[in-house]
Amino acid sequence: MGQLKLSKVQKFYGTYEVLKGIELEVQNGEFVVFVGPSGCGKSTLLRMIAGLDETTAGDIVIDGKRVNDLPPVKRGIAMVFQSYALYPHMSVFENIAFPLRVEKMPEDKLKARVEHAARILHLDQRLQQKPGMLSGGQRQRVAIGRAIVREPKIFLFDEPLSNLDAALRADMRIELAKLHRQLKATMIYVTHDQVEAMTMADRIVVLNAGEIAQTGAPLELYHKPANVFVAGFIGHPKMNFLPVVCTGVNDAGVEVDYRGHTARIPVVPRGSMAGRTLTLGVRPEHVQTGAADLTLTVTPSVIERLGAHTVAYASLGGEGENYCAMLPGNIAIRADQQVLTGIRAGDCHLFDENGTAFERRVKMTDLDMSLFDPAVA
Amino acid sequence: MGQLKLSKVQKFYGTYEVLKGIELEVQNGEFVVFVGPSGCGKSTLLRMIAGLDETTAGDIVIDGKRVNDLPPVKRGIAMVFQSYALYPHMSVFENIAFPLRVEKMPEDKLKARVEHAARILHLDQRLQQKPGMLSGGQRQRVAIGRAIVREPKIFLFDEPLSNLDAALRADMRIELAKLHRQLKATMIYVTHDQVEAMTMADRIVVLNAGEIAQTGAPLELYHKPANVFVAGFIGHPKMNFLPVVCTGVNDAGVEVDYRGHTARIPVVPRGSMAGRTLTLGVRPEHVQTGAADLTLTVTPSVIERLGAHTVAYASLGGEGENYCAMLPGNIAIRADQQVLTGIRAGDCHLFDENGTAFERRVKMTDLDMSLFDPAVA
Amino acid sequence: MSQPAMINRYRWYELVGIYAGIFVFLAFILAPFVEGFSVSLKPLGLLFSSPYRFWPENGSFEAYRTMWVSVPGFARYIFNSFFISTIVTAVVLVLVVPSAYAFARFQFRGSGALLAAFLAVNMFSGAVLLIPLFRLMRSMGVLNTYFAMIVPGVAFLIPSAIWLLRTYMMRIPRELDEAAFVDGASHFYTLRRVILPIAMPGITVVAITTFIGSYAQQFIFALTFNSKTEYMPLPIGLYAYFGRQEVIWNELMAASFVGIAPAVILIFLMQRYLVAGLTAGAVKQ
Amino acid sequence: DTEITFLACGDKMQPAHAEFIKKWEEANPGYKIASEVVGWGQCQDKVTTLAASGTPVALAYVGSRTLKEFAENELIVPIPFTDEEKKSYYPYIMDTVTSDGKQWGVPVAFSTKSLYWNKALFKQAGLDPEKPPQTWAEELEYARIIKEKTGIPGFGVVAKTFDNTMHQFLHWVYTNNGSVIDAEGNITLDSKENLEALTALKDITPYAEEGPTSYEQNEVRAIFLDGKLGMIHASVGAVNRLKETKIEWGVAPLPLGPSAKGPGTLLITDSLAVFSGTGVEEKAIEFAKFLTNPENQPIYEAQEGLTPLRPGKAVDEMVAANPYWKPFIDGISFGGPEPLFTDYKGLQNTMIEMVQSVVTGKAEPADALKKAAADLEQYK
Amino acid sequence: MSVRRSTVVFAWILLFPAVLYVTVIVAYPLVDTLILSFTDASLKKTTKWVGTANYDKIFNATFAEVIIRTFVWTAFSVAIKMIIGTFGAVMLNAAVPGRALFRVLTMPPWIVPMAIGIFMWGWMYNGQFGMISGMLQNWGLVDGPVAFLAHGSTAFWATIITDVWIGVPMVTLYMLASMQAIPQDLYEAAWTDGAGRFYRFRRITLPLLVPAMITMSMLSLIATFNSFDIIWILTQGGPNGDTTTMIIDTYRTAIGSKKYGEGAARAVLICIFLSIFCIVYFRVTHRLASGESR
Ligand SMILES: Nc1ncnc2c1ncn2[C@@H]1O[C@H](COP(=O)(O)OP(=O)(O)OP(=O)(O)O)[C@@H](O)[C@H]1O
Ligand SMILES: Nc1ncnc2c1ncn2[C@@H]1O[C@H](COP(=O)(O)OP(=O)(O)OP(=O)(O)O)[C@@H](O)[C@H]1O
Ligand SMILES: [Mg+2]
Ligand SMILES: [Mg+2]
Repeated sequence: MGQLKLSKVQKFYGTYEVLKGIELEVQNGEFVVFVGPSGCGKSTLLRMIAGLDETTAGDIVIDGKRVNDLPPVKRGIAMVFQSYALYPHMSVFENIAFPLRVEKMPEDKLKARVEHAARILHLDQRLQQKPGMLSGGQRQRVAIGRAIVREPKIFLFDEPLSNLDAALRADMRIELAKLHRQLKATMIYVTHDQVEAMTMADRIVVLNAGEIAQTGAPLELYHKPANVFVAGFIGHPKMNFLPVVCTGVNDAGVEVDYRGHTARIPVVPRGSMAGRTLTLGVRPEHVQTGAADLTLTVTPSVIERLGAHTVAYASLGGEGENYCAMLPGNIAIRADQQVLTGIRAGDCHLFDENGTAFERRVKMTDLDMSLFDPAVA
Repeated sequence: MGQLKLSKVQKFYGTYEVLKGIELEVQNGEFVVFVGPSGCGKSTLLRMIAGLDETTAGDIVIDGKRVNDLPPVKRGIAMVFQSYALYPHMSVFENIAFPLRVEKMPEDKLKARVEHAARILHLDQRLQQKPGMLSGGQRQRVAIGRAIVREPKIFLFDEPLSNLDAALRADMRIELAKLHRQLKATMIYVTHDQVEAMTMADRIVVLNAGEIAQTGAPLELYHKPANVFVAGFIGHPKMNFLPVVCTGVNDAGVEVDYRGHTARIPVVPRGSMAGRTLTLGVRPEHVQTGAADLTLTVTPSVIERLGAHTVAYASLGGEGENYCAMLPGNIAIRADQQVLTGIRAGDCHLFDENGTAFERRVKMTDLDMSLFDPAVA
Repeated sequence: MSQPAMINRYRWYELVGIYAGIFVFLAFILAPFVEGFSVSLKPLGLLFSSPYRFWPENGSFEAYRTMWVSVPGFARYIFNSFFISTIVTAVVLVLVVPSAYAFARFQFRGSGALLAAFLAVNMFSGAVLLIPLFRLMRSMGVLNTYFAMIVPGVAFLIPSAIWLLRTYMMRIPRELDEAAFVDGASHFYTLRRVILPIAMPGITVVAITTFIGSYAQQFIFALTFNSKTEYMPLPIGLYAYFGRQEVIWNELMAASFVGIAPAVILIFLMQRYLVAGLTAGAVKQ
Repeated sequence: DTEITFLACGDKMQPAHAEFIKKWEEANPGYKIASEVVGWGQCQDKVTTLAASGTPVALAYVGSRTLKEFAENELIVPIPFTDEEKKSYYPYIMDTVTSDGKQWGVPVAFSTKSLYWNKALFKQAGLDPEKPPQTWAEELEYARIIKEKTGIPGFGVVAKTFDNTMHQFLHWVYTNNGSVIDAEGNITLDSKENLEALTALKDITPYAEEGPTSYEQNEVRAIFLDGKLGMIHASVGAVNRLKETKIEWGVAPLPLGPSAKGPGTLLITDSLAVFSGTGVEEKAIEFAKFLTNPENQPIYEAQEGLTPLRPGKAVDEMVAANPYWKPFIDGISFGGPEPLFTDYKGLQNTMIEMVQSVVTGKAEPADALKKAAADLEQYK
Repeated sequence: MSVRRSTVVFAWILLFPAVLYVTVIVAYPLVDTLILSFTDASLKKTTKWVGTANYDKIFNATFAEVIIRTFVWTAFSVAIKMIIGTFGAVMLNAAVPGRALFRVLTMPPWIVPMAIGIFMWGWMYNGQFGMISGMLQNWGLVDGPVAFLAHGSTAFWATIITDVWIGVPMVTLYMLASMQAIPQDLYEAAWTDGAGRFYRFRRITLPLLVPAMITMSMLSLIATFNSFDIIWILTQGGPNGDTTTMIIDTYRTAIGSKKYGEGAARAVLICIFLSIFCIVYFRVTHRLASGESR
């Protein structure tokens, strides 16, 4: 069992409110990822769940039991630190065995457990080495091994891969996902890395300035961000935002005008709409060359050719109104030459003055698997 | 002027040969990026060009003059360090002015230069602050400012952005590219980051274990890697490699067989081919669903849905024969369900037993701009 | 041999300057030892003679032989110094390691003030407290034992040891404690199994400095609190060369050189460690 | 066994004393002398610290000048002397241990001073090498001549911040019939005789070694032994050292001042003091007297090269055998004791300050004398 | 018990032995001293409470002189120690062959029993037979011997120089360590910009050493203020009291003249002065620390 419930969790440092009443439920076996800009309180929240930092107010409940005043070990959690926190003077074996030694497990049982963990993590050959002799990825695995042997109900990870290089990070990501499936434990994971969040999470919690901006499955956040913050935060390159004016509402959605170009966005209208200044959001990967529902002619100032894609940056004239398009790798465009770009209305997001999204009226196959016809695949 | 020529440059640490005879010419105004795995000698080479490390053998020639024995300042270079190396006790102004103070420039001229540099780097408002009060990106800009004011012939950068977070890195990348255009100076840039290398470089130098694996424009490396190492190193996710057997050669290219599937790869054959075991390379982004020239049915074990893309990982049975496909974001596939994937022969790379590539016989619009019809864009 | 980094390549005049600087500096540091050495080589009768001659005429190492004769217990004094310093060092470490850890890791009310109070102990040279200390030693019944020198010696070496070790321990990543804490290790277990082994280099430096502090500098306590010849440490032993009528200067100097030799050797072997350990302390202050 | 703790000063127990201890222990079964030897530098302070903290030794070797202070603070017990015993000593010796009419210590060591001169330097300066100065005027004159003729200082002045600076000055005082304190306890420092003495010291300083304030008497003696001084005032201990050098030397009574009545010198004694509260005071006194009885004492004195405490046949024989002893014995007749003050350190510091201020030219003798006399009042 | 409480308890458990030890061995005698300072304690068996009489007695013209002298002496000594120590550290930080040996050679003054070191200096200062006077004469720089401890001003400087000598190894070692903590890339950056060795030293090393210098100055200030053995063995505070500092005066009063009460009062005054230094030090370092990290 590894159920976690946070209710009205607050954290103050002096008079500075770092977390402003967090409400969250995590199911047993779920893989939850916390993302958010630097300083938004991710680590703090994780450390409060772990019992390393004190909770100023609110309840942290694990498996129905309030644990606010319990030390970490009694909470049934294990934590993997960003810096690995390996003990440099102990062998890999001893590092992994550490929690078991603490609880004075008999030697033979301990050995079996450590070796089992080592096998899962492909560390069998390294057990006698010191952490100093290991590569970054191996060290990371030792840290995970130390967490595994305790068989905790909940694993906590604070940016565990951020010290690794890109290739290693990709490998470890996949290994962690496998591990999650293997152990079926609840995992809570803090990261800066979008790809990690998108690929590993069952559910992503987006934090902004000490508050939860949105909670949801990765693609839910991608396709249906609840507000401008989440829309801008999830997805890379960042979503383009255009100031538009609502000209009317009809069955197909909301009609908006951007500098004389109009489009009908298939979203659910809310209240009186006409005349209001809204924000239209469109992801760079949904901008195409050639005309579409909303067609804009732009002059890209920078073209980044990455091989697989070409990313074009243009200014739409207005201050800060930058416009970015992610186009196919072999697209024939050049910097400082005009291009016709089109956006499909169905790909657009619409936000009101407060940044709250209007619900989109589109079906997304990647979001709702039931839409797939398995036979097709 | 900022011409650099390295000939037979070698570096030994004790008996350990770090650089094994580097030959390289950099043109004035060029932006050259060094990439390569960790420990391959990128920093060492850069520091030798700077004059910080000694050159064991070979010549370093700047603007026709051998500079091996000159101190850095006499080489007309400026270096930006990964750690920024800002002087913590001096204000931003003094940090930037440092090189000018060294050469005892008159106060008014110095002030003008520093302010000019600060304006370019948007640091005008920060000149009186200490580096400790600045954000990572601002610190980086101060370090660049210090390099700019000297008006060096060659700028050297050692992973200047690696301490910044993703968003900031993207911004700084664009700023650096702009700066390069503005200053028209020669720049040599070391990085781990593929995106940086691809987007900023006029030319990329791929180093492998102290040797140059390939030199070329970014897309040249992407489309025409000279060998397996470069093919695997450039591009993310990594290129898929399949062991194939050559069955014959004809006008259209080389015919290969992979587990009973055959395809004709449009490459220039070399020597006798039939019966040889070759390596077929195909980038994940060139794998599509549905049949194509080479059609494989795979069962992906991991599906990563990133929103814009979906990355599927499958094993092709053999040890280490992993297969990765980068598919559209909304593709209808599921883990553990068979998928039909197709590869176009024109997208394939072919390597011989030593890993050397066969020349591809395809035209790439993004590589050769002259193929574009400007009117179309 | 590998070449020095380019930035450390010196021109000939820079080298000359540096060596000249080092020479001047070391001349200042070592001049008294040169003087002392030259004294130790001169026969007592020729010690007081002018004009000054740098090289002793008919100098000999005679004093290095006679010193053992005129103060027969000298070897014992060296042993005592070693013994006392060893015990002092051990006791200091036992007391200081936990305290330094507490100061490095835990913030609690009064921790800053307490640390300052410890530092303040440095301000009292034992001389001022001699009489009360004597009474204390007597009521503890440790006069005229090794403890008479060990007990007060420890007290005055604690503060700087805490100071040094604390700065070292502050450099040990806090995550290591936290990781152990999360795994259910008690504070004590963490200290013993995690912190102690990692802090070993720092502890070594503290041990060396404490040892030397105790080896060379504990004079006044030994003098006042101990009367037993067999327990006397080196500095007191050296005082034995102050004869009834006249100081036997040449033997005194010879004995000094012999007496400090063990400590010099220790320093020589440990110097790399010492500078490195101090660096650790210096990073965070 | 009952222990009698005995604190001796020096580097080791003198062989003579060690032997006497053994003898005494044999004669007094049930008692054991637990002796400890402490170097000179710390000896005095150690005795004091032990006494002050309430754990006194039974018997300790101390400078007689400290006796009054110990007595006033009831740290030591008076020592009964029979008249016969008192009379056996040279004149004034009993005075050095007497305060309030009682004796507080058993004298154990005695030293007097005489004038040594360097005959070769005298010759070199055109003086008669066999004619030592007999008056201060001559002494000053010779010193000047030597300094001017040879460039070598003519006289060794002792003025370091050290106890024998006071002693050396008292030699001048006692060779001019002066005194510091009288029998009634009045300070008599500011007198004509003492002014003459201090003035003489001041006058001779220009012909003394450079920087007398950095030399104590042994250091001055060392300069003399090196042949770099014309004359010094020193104890008999210098004789043995001179024998080891090539110096042609002579020894004569200290020159006399204008008010002198006869040959004088400062009489310094060290004593054995018996501390109170140990329970073995009686036996300690007994032991102290045993150590210093007319039979044992000369053996010790001979071994140590000390001036004899008691006159007698042995002394006459010694003078006969070693004529250089004569001036040291002769000086006793008009000598004066080290003055006894309650705070002898206070006395010492005041005297040193006075001498230094005159020697360095900071003060005129008359003023310095007046100031010192006033300061001394508080230390009586 | 909450987690927080238990850590505080644990911290105190860790501290307890050392705190207890120092309390018994140092704090208790210290309080004893403080109490003593209000009595007329001396060799007498009985002591009387005299209130602040001892303190009243201290404040006279000579004592003011002593205080000023103490401060001047301390200031010069610390300043010279810092200058020479830093100079030595800079020289020994240079990457020249033999540096390891040179570093070891700086340490003897720290290892040798202090009294012995001072005796050796006493020899050197001796006018007739000492090295300095002798060498100066041999080189013809002075005619006739110069007794350095004989004259007020030279004795004052001589004691300072000896104190400097004893304090320099620690300063050198500490500054050396601090210097090595300065990141190498700062120097490389400056070098690529053409800054020469001396320029780098002036503009980078020196300013970055300031915090370490303040710490070291403070520590040696405390030691120097209390420096006793040097003056005592070399001059005993003379000549003419020209080298009498507060600690010498205290010792002379308490141990020499056995006026324990008056001596204790002087000792208390020294503690007050030192406490003021400490407070200033903590203030300064605190300001520095908060200024740098922001
Ligand atoms: N001990 C502390 N005292 C005061 N403020 C603190 C403390 N620890 C953290 N904070 C503040 O709390 C906020 C949240 O910090 P936290 O470390 O949780 O951020 P984060 O989301 O993990 O950031 P990052 O992504 O950079 O790791 C920050 O603004 C930080 O400055
Ligand atoms: N001072 C040195 N002494 C010995 N070997 C060294 C030294 N400096 C670097 N090396 C070795 O030289 C090789 C190249 O190092 P270099 O720092 O140039 O690698 P790099 O390509 O910059 O790696 P990274 O990407 O990790 O920065 C490495 O194997 C390294 O271990
Ligand atoms: Mg964090
Ligand atoms: Mg590098």
